[in-house]
Amino acid sequence: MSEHVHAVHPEPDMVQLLTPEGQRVEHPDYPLDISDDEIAGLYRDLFLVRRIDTEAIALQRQGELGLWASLLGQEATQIGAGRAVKSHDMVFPTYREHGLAWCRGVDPLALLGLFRGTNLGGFDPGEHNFNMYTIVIGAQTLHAAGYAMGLVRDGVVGTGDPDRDTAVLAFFGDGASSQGDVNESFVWAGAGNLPVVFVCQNNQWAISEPVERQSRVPLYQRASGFGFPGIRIDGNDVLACLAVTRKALDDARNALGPTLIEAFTYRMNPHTTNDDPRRYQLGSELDTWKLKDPIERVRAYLTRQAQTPAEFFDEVEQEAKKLAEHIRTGCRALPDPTPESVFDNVYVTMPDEVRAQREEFAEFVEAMSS
Amino acid sequence: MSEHVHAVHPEPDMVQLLTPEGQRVEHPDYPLDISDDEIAGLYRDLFLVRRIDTEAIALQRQGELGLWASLLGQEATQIGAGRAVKSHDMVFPTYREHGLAWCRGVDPLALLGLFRGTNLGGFDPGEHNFNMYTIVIGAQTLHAAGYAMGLVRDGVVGTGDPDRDTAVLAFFGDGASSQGDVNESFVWAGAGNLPVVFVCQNNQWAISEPVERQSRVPLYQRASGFGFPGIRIDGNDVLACLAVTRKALDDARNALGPTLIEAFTYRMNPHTTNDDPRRYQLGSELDTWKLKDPIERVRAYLTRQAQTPAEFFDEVEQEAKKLAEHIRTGCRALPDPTPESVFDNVYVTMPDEVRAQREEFAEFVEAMSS
Amino acid sequence: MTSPMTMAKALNEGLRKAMEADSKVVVMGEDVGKLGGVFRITDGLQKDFGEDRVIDTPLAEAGIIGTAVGLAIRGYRPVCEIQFDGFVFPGFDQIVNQVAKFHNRSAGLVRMPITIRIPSGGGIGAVEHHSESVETYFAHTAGLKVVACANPSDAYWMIQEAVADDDPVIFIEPKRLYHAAKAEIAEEPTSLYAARVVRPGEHVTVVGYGGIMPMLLEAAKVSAEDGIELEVVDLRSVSPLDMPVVLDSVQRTGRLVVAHEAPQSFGVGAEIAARVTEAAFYSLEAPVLRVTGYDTCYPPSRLEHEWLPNLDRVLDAVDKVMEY
Amino acid sequence: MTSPMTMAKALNEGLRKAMEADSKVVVMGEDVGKLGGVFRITDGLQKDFGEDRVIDTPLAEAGIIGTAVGLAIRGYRPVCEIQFDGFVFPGFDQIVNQVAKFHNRSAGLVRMPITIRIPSGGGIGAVEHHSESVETYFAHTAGLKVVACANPSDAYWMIQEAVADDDPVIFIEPKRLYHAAKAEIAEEPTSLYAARVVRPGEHVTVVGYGGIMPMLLEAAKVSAEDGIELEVVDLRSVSPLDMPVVLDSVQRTGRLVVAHEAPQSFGVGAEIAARVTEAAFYSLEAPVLRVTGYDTCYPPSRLEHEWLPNLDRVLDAVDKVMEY
Ligand SMILES: Cc1ncc(C[n+]2csc(CCOP(=O)(O)OP(=O)(O)O)c2C)c(N)n1
Ligand SMILES: Cc1ncc(C[n+]2csc(CCOP(=O)(O)OP(=O)(O)O)c2C)c(N)n1
Ligand SMILES: [Mg+2]
Ligand SMILES: [Mg+2]
Repeated sequence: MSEHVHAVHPEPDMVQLLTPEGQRVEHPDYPLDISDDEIAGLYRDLFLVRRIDTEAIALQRQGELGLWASLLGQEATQIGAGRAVKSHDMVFPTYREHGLAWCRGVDPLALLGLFRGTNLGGFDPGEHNFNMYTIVIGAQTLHAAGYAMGLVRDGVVGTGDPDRDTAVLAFFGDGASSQGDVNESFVWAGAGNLPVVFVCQNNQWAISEPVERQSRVPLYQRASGFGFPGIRIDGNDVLACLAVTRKALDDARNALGPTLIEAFTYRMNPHTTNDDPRRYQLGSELDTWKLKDPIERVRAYLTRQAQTPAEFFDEVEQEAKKLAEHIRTGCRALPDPTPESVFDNVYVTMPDEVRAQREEFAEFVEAMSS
Repeated sequence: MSEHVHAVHPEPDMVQLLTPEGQRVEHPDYPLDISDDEIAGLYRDLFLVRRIDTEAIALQRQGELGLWASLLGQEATQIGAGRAVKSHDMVFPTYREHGLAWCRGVDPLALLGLFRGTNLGGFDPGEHNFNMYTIVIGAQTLHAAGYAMGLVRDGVVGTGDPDRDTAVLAFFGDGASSQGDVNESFVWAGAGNLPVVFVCQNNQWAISEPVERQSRVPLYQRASGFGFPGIRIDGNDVLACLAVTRKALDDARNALGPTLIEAFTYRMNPHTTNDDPRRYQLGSELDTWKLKDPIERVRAYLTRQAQTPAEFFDEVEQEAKKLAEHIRTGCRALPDPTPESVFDNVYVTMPDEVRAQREEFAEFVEAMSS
Repeated sequence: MTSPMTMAKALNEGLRKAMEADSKVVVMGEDVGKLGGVFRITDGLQKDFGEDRVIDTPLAEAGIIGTAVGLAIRGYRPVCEIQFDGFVFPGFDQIVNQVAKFHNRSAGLVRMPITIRIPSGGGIGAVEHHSESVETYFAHTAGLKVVACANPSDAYWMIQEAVADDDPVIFIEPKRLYHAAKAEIAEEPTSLYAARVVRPGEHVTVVGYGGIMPMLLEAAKVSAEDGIELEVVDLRSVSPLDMPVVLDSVQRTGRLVVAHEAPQSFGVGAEIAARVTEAAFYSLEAPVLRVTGYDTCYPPSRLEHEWLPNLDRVLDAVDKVMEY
Repeated sequence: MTSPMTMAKALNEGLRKAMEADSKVVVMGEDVGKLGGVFRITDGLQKDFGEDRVIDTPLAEAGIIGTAVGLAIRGYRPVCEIQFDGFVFPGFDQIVNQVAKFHNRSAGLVRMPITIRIPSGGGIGAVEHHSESVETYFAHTAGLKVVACANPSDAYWMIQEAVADDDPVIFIEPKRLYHAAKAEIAEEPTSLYAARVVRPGEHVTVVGYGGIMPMLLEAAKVSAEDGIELEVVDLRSVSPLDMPVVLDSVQRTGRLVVAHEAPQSFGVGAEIAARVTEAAFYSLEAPVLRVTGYDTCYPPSRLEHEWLPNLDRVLDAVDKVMEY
């Protein structure tokens, strides 16, 4: 049986503001007024989160992590969206949004515990307005809709006060688009005119299944039947993602309702470090997508158009080295959870029967360790 | 708080072939070549199923049925679709499709057991190619998609042989459109190009909730985002429903994929005999819809345009009387299930532990009855 | 509370009190607004608290629970109504994988003070899926608490305590008692997770909860006429279980019968039997017997009264444990 | 079968045999095609049987189960793969309300010969939702059968028997044994619903199933060194339970320890304890003790080996029942 070849290809209606060659292009609906310094800032984000990813993969290989879900190739979507949300907006990621986490100020180390098996989360969602990673495909989209219902009830939508008005950003994948939960979240968002922006990172694959298994039409079109706009962007174009997400978030904050953004991108690494794409993926497809790399095009723009000095890139490289070092040493230093902690936080108020089991358990751990 | 007034109203794009006044109108995409005799046949169906409904309601009032879900006002959708399917097609109803059941040759009495509490089904789905009534909202749409997958695998789709090619007809309600199951069935049907025709009976209400709680755009539009056509018909126009469903079923049989038909109609009775619509429904809305009665318009056509003789209507009335009598007497004669039957058919092969319980149970029933 | 009221009314009043007590409490579900729910438990609440706090949701249980999770993250205290027991299952994933686990996943940083009301059990002559007993599924799920009210006074107080609880609570409402006998509302609540001896007796302990409690008390009356005194315990909380109360009783009677509507196998009765046998091995004169629904699908309503645990079966079990 | 093989390979071979035996058997799930499933259990099947019989489905468990129901109505025999235990819940409604009840609803006219394969349990260092033990939910559901294989030979035969069964079967695959020790495949199958004494012993009966069986056998070895002979029973079928085998053993030993990974409360151990105590009240020298997962969420993987039932806890329980 021949390898799968994707039928769906970037369409003319796909919003692009920066070509793979690094040319700025204008889009009538999405004018983006951005300085070269800001673009350099985005480059830094992209570069650093890729380094985070690289380090995590290395740590997994060395046995320091049990698993890692790589974002390679999807940096632009995450940084573009991550820089479009305001700090008081709320963000609901899947398990692959390390770039979003970075933009929300979450220390990369705080992401590793989940993959190392030392905890199930690792950071305070409230502190960063960044929800826990959600592993059950699609579940977080309903949480996002519910959170948006809360915003409406709190009166922080459509007041006209930019510091007050708040929106929700919810990420999910192309495979997730098939889940009942995701479609129900569209029902709630549409019928309730909720201030939520859905970003579907269409990286063309749900593990081994090409996006065509989920839909024979582009995923952004899913939204219209639920009563809100859908739009496809070049997911490897950080500027397009920034501009379009910003606009969608503004609409949401202004009580104009939800938007679905399909970020057309590609998963350049295996699904996770456990996966073996050779069983289902064409190497040649990777080659074509390499030419659309989300970082290269920004670098090309900065060097060619913005005359960004070489020092800048060196500085970022230095910063990346430091960050990598921080992750390498920090990961190994991550504290193992204490056995008894298994019983903590199952309930806010621990029932006696659970407390009794906790004590029995403690004795065993005692005995085993002694 | 004021009573709810529906915002959504019949749209220009709603297919109508017979006006409320009984005027035949043409639709470019849905030419319907039908004789006056055939239309008279449809009148007979409509008239008889309404009588079945009336009798069932009466039986519920008299305590012979525990509950009844009335189809009043929705006869045209069910008869139109029911006469469009071929006997070898498979039909998946909800719990309100007594008109569909009639078209599938199911004795009305076989429907009563479920509502009387003497059984959970009452007829052989295989014999009539008519699935059991499904009470869990939306669940049957996935069954329909799966059955359609079976048809494809059986090679009875798109062969060009009309006696061989088979399609599936799946009914659901406006409220059901919000369920994950229904949207997942759209995913399967679209991505798999399955031979299934979905009919959403939009009777404007999900118990007390107006359709606007489920969607702010017309429901037929839901289909396009899943990659197949959606169309709205005048659900009180039996000819429109016949023509459009026939066309959609032909497409399905010819491997052209699924269609969603939104039948725009109105629930003229309470949700069930337990319901009290005065709490949420405007009486005036009922009055407007009375003018669009699905039976009156056919009668008007037959009398005014087709010069159908009065005898015909008398005959149908006589037939209805007989049918009513059949239902009244038959219902009371429905056998009560034997207690032990509770244990039958839980499994094909009854486990010993269940058999043991069955014997213990039998003893008690013995004791209690003696 | 002065005048006696039905359980339906008591729940309605309790919800009203809960909403008055905390502006973050929102009631959500299918038809809970103008209709007041198919059982009228939320009757009048939308009128008085508005559409923002009494929410008619789209028709999807996963959506109801999933959006409740989001509301909880935002600091709300959602009370979800599942229209009938059998329809909780489309929301099962959100309950088991999110509601139950979120607080633990977040190391205690995010709370899920969600109450999920489930009109439960049989006896009302309903059609399929409208008479299920689903409590065991939730009791077996760490992170959830499961309670069942059995009289108007408990209904009034327990719903308020459940809503005020910072842990998620599955609130089982025995629908066949909604409009059964009216009763006075106690001045003070009993702790939500405490079992209660509703009738003292020296010979046999009979434990149950929810819709069958009146029948168990009836059994105690009948049995007393034969000189056998049943000590009837209303568990009130299925998870956690208030074992001290049950064990104290069994230590005195030496005999235990557990009753519930849910199918017998892998049900609540099994857990109680296992715990009691372990904790009171030498006090038991007889094995713990179970009087429950059978291991079948819920029957067509014409047969439900034979199928459901009834007086005869309870008395028979009592005789059996007495014979040991 | 000649050469020894792993459980993963045995399941793959068993599925192949089942597909060869009946052309109506279709395998469906996420990534079961080219990838052969994340555990490679369906490796090579799509290549050999084609995309019509080995179906990569859209990513939705309700859809996988719901379409399997439709295929069954059409006369097919679907084998659904749930990618990991924790992801069965989105499909829970279709399993409990449709797969389990359809045959009964139709008065026996429509069968649901559906096998739902669930790679289950912990011990593989996975992230959340990938180590759950979900069997009890299904065992408590009338209409379903629940089995668990614990060695390659059973895996090979049981999957074939499950697929051939006209009732729906929840097929629990202990993923931590997929690539554990290879073993010979028996010439003949053992009945799918029969428990098996895997090691005879006179002092204490130890009952378990699935992923912990090797540990229980290990415990028996260690315990034998102290002169305490454990009779180890592999249930194989969780529902129905093969009580005659368990009772026969307990009648001889008088002592019983039940072990499983699933949380203790309202788990399989409770049901076995309740039944054994009722049926063998006078033969029991000690209460039935349970060694199980705790009533908590599944822990982060760094703690799973402390959390899971282990040798020490089994031996401790054995000591306890011996002390009575
Ligand atoms: C409900 C559920 N089913 C199955 C899985 C197993 N699983 C993990 S990731 C994945 C594929 C997800 O694909 P997609 O939504 O495109 O996201 P991506 O991994 O490509 O970012 C699957 C099937 C899961 N986590 N949750
Ligand atoms: C999963 C599920 N949730 C809730 C219910 C209770 N219920 C029965 S009918 C109904 C409304 C259905 O509305 P719609 O889909 O429009 O169908 P209609 O009754 O109007 O024909 C509800 C909520 C159910 N049967 N199943
Ligand atoms: Mg993807
Ligand atoms: Mg409706």
